[in-house]
Amino acid sequence: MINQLMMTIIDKKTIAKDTIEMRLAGGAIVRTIEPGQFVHINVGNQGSHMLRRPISIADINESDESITIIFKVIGSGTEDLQSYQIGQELDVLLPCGSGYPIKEINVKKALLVGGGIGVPPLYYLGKKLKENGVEVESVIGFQTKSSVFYEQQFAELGACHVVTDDGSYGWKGYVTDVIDQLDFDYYFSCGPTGMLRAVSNKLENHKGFISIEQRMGCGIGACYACVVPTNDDEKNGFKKICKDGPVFRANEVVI
Amino acid sequence: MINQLMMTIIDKKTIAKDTIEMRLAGGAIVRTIEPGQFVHINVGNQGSHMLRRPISIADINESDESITIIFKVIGSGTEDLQSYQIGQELDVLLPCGSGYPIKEINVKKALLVGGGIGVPPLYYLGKKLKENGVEVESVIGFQTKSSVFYEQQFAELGACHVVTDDGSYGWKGYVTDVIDQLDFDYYFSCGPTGMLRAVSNKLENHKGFISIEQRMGCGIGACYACVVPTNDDEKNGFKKICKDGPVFRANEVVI
Amino acid sequence: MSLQVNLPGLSLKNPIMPASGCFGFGREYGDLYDLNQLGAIIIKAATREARYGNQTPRVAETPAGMLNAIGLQNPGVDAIIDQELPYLMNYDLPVIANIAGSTVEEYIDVTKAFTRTNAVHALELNISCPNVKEGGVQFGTDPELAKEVTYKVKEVSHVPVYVKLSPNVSNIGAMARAVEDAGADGLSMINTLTGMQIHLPSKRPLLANQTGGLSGPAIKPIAIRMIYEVKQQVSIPIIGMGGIMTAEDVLEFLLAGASAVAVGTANFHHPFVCPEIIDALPDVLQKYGFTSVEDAIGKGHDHDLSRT
Amino acid sequence: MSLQVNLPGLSLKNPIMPASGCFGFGREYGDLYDLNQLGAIIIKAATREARYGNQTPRVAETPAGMLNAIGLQNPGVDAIIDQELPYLMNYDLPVIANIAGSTVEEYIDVTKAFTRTNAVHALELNISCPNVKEGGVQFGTDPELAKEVTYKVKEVSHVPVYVKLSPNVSNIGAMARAVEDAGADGLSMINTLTGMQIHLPSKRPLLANQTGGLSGPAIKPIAIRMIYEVKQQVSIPIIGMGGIMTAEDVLEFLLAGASAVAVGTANFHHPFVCPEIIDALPDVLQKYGFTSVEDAIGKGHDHDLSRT
Ligand SMILES: Cc1cc2nc3c(=O)[nH]c(=O)nc-3n(C[C@H](O)[C@H](O)[C@H](O)COP(=O)(O)OP(=O)(O)OC[C@H]3O[C@@H](n4cnc5c(N)ncnc54)[C@H](O)[C@@H]3O)c2cc1C
Ligand SMILES: Cc1cc2nc3c(=O)[nH]c(=O)nc-3n(C[C@H](O)[C@H](O)[C@H](O)COP(=O)(O)OP(=O)(O)OC[C@H]3O[C@@H](n4cnc5c(N)ncnc54)[C@H](O)[C@@H]3O)c2cc1C
Ligand SMILES: Cc1cc2nc3c(=O)[nH]c(=O)nc-3n(C[C@H](O)[C@H](O)[C@H](O)COP(=O)(O)O)c2cc1C
Ligand SMILES: Cc1cc2nc3c(=O)[nH]c(=O)nc-3n(C[C@H](O)[C@H](O)[C@H](O)COP(=O)(O)O)c2cc1C
Ligand code: FES
Ligand code: FES
Repeated sequence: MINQLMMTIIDKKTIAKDTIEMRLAGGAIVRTIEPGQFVHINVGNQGSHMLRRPISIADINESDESITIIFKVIGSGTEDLQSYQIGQELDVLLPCGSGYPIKEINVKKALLVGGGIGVPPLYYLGKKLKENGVEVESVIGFQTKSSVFYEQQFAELGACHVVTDDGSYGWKGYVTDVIDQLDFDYYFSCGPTGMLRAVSNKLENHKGFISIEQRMGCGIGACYACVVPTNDDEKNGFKKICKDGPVFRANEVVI
Repeated sequence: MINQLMMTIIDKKTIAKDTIEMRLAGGAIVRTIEPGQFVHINVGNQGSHMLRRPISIADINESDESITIIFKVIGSGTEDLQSYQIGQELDVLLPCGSGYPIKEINVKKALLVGGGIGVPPLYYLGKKLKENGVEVESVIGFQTKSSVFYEQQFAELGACHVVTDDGSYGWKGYVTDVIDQLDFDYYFSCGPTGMLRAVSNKLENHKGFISIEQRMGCGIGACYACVVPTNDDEKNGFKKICKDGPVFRANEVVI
Repeated sequence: MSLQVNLPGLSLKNPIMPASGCFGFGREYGDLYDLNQLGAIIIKAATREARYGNQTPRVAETPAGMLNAIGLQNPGVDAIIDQELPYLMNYDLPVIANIAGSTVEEYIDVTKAFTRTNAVHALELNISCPNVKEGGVQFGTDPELAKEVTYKVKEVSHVPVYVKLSPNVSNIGAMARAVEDAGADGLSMINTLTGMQIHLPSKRPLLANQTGGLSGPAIKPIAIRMIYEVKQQVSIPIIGMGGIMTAEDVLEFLLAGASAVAVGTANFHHPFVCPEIIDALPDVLQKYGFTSVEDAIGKGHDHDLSRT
Repeated sequence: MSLQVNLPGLSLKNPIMPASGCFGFGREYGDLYDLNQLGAIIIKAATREARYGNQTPRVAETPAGMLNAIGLQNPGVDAIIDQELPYLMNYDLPVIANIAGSTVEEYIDVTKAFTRTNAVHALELNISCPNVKEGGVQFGTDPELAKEVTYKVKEVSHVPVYVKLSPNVSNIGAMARAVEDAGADGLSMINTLTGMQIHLPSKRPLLANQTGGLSGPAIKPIAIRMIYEVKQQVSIPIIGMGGIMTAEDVLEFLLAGASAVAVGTANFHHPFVCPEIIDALPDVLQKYGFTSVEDAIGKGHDHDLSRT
């Protein structure tokens, strides 16, 4: 069940260039969150933004019932979000969407493939997988050295390979240059559409899940802003990213 | 010369029901301000209000080069203004308009007549008059006891009579019930249009000045939003309240 | 304080309903709160066949508003009747079905399909969707075409018909009179204004459809003006919409001449906005001296002559 | 980075000018900064005789916008020429005179009066002011009338004529083509959209004139859409306006097809907005890969066919 909460910001840090990590105190509901789900945030102090902003849940802290989000400042909404201070409250819808169905699959060795602001949801996923005894290896890609974040956190889950477009840190190139040299039975990927397309092409013989982005209206499945065509034969077949997704089986939808 | 300044809020107090007194640090320019002038404030944190809000300058503190404003929270703009905290900055145009021409008149005994949020500009006027050796008496009217403010401050300038509509404090009735019993050579009045009309009718045989309000666009004389017809024979004669006013000779304009 | 309003075909416990296209067929918001609180529901546009709609991106944010170009995505009228309406029959909630089409025949066929069910209490004829390119726009801007489609739909409809007007016209009064003449039982106004946003990095229109419909508080002054103008020219009731966010906004629409209102974009900003407005409405009415919703309808017109 | 733009009659050092009615005749803003920084100035509407305009209140604030109903207050064209233009001649600044009227004859007379001076470099024909009741609206919504007044003004004008279009029409392209056919040298778009706000305490329209023109960021998506649409249908240049607040907004207008822009409402919000936009523009152009203003004009159209 989706809830609307006023969540207090209990921590806020800049963890890379234009990249903010925030912890929001929630309440019991945070225990129901699955990896891959997102929050839909009203970023305007004074209703200055009509549309909420979808941000992935990067981690859950059950002890103080808080969630962690990590976002990059790219426009007016994330700029406003950045201006909130510790102690202030944010109007948040959560949990939104359907996460990675890790309870329904039999996975022994998982590959996480993240790009840029697609990296955050994979962290909570990796943590959960590891808790469940799954071996976790990750490849996380960024534009450049100053954008890299969470390498240490991923390294604690298992082997972690960092890739930068310009080679200023880790491997030079794209995540796709690395992933086919690795061994795994399921992959989990989140990042820009171009990356997801490349990853799912490269790994077309593997089972996997991808998490995709689209501009959203309601964020709960009512407005049909965020549809994506399905890959089956059904005429007019489609899924709503905000409700049926953002996580889909690779090749379930046309990206 | 009108300036645009980022002014820091150095003090903020609730001095009556929904009535806030704020002190804003300015700089040397505050020394050029004349009684009756106003500031034009951008009240939106994020450009949420297209139009600035005109607020009278209630006092000047030359020692720390600050101004005092007193405003009543009556709508969305003054609500936002109220939400600013000490230490924050406000985008202010100042000084706007033409004040009371006290240097150009020969006044011995002044009567100040203020109603509600028309009271503030009279305080700085009274202070300046007293500095110039003028005897000052004031009649200030409010709706009810909880709305009364600055009685003490006006009492320090000379006799001060407080009137409330409901008689819950001071005299019961309107300022016009009191003013014709008093002795003075010039009156200075500011308040709602209805009050100004009543005052200038009642005192039509006296010399005086009134300060009037109108919804404003630019606040500097460029948009013609705030015109008021003049009382002379000139066809289409008018004044701009934001530039030629807000202070006018009684009977100079049609109210 | 009575919030009750009676309109052709609709006995409303309060004047607040979600606007078409902004509330799906009710399920998602029904998961958040009890839909019985609403005055009515206007469901998403139905066409004869299923439509996929436009490519994405389909929405963009604008100052105090948004653009949408969903493109009438819907499963087709038969699927709506079979799969969506039964859910709404669980509620004590008048249902207004929004119908769209590319041809007069399509409007007639969709209307006929809805006569199969008694789960629909009124139709809202969407002659104004700016996102349908095959001619939808024409119906909304040409009084003669609007008249024709209204007349033909009225002939086959078993429930009252509200015609939803487009604001993208030179003369809204002429449109309103035309559909009143053709037998419309009421008007819905306004639909979205056609707008565009250009995405600077890609140097092209942000919406895949290029243009989209502008909604939200940005358009409220236009909605109020058009309702005020139309109220003076027709005698059928008006369901008002365009930028409503608060109970104060609702009162502004009532004063302008709306008998009930629909809330669209605000649902995305704040999913509980409809029940919150309903809760707040009695106090707002009372604050401004009204004893009921009906008492406020059209009251913004009484002073026309007294003003200098 | 070259900001230079050449338009009929106007050699602009940059494409930024204050919009008519939002900058008076320049004096007040000239007290705040050096007007020579501007690309040009469009002065307040001139009519044949002095007009007092509407009663107050004349402005209202709306979400991300404002309504105005000034009502063409001005001292009349002769007084403008004698008392206002000499001030502007102190500057190296192309002057565009906005002219309005209730009849075709009044437009002609005002135009003829401006031929007395060489201080005006172009005319902007305001056929769209929604606040003039005597027929002004008609010129702006009827292509035939628009054609006639444009043609007649062109006959007597000694400088290029830009026609300012009203957005309150069903078909902006038809209006644009009509005035182009009649010989207009350029277009200005958009003027304000007709709106209304009802003041709840008094239960009546807040503006004394009841309706007013909606301007500001709220209308930007409509302006962009109309300019984009018109750009594809005419070959004369467009001066774009409607909600511009930043240099990014300017680039959006250039991409949509404007060759220069005017800034209106934003001046009230921030009196130094014009010079600040001019300062910021080179960096914004560069950020998005343009080497000059002219390089960006109409570039939002290049992708039309490449999009699926
Ligand atoms: C399911 C999901 C999860 C996401 N998780 C994260 C995350 O964990 N961290 C993070 O930094 N970003 C994440 N994003 C992207 C994030 O939503 C955008 O960066 C953000 O909305 C940009 O807002 P803005 O106002 O700063 O940008 P602007 O470009 O000014 O936004 C304008 C409009 O476009 C929308 N928009 C712009 N970019 C995107 C985008 N990439 N995806 C969806 N909508 C967009 C905005 O929401 C807004 O409605 C996620 C997106 C989705 C759909
Ligand atoms: C020269 C001048 C001096 C003033 N001095 C003071 C003062 O010292 N203290 C004080 O409390 N108030 C003063 N006012 C009134 C003050 O400007 C309004 O109370 C304020 O603008 C209301 O803004 P709002 O957004 O809260 O109200 P809203 O009603 O939400 O405002 C909507 C719009 O109407 C305008 N408006 C509403 N009421 C007035 C009004 N009475 N006068 C002018 N514009 C109005 C607002 O500026 C805004 O543009 C003064 C007004 C003028 C013209
Ligand atoms: C995402 C979205 C989808 C819409 N779909 C429809 C529709 O299918 N049929 C229709 O008549 N109006 C549709 N509209 C218009 C709304 O019903 C409403 O008339 C308009 O948005 C103005 O109200 P608002 O400002 O409260 O949103 C849609 C609006 C939005 C924002
Ligand atoms: C207070 C005000 C007065 C205006 N007066 C005129 C005018 O006299 N002539 C005219 O053609 N347009 C007039 N306009 C319209 C503007 O020139 C401009 O077209 C419109 O406001 C849109 O631009 P903006 O959103 O930047 O304000 C006026 C606008 C405002 C806000
Ligand atoms: S954002 Fe509304 S359906 Fe997905
Ligand atoms: S507010 Fe613009 S002229 Fe006075």
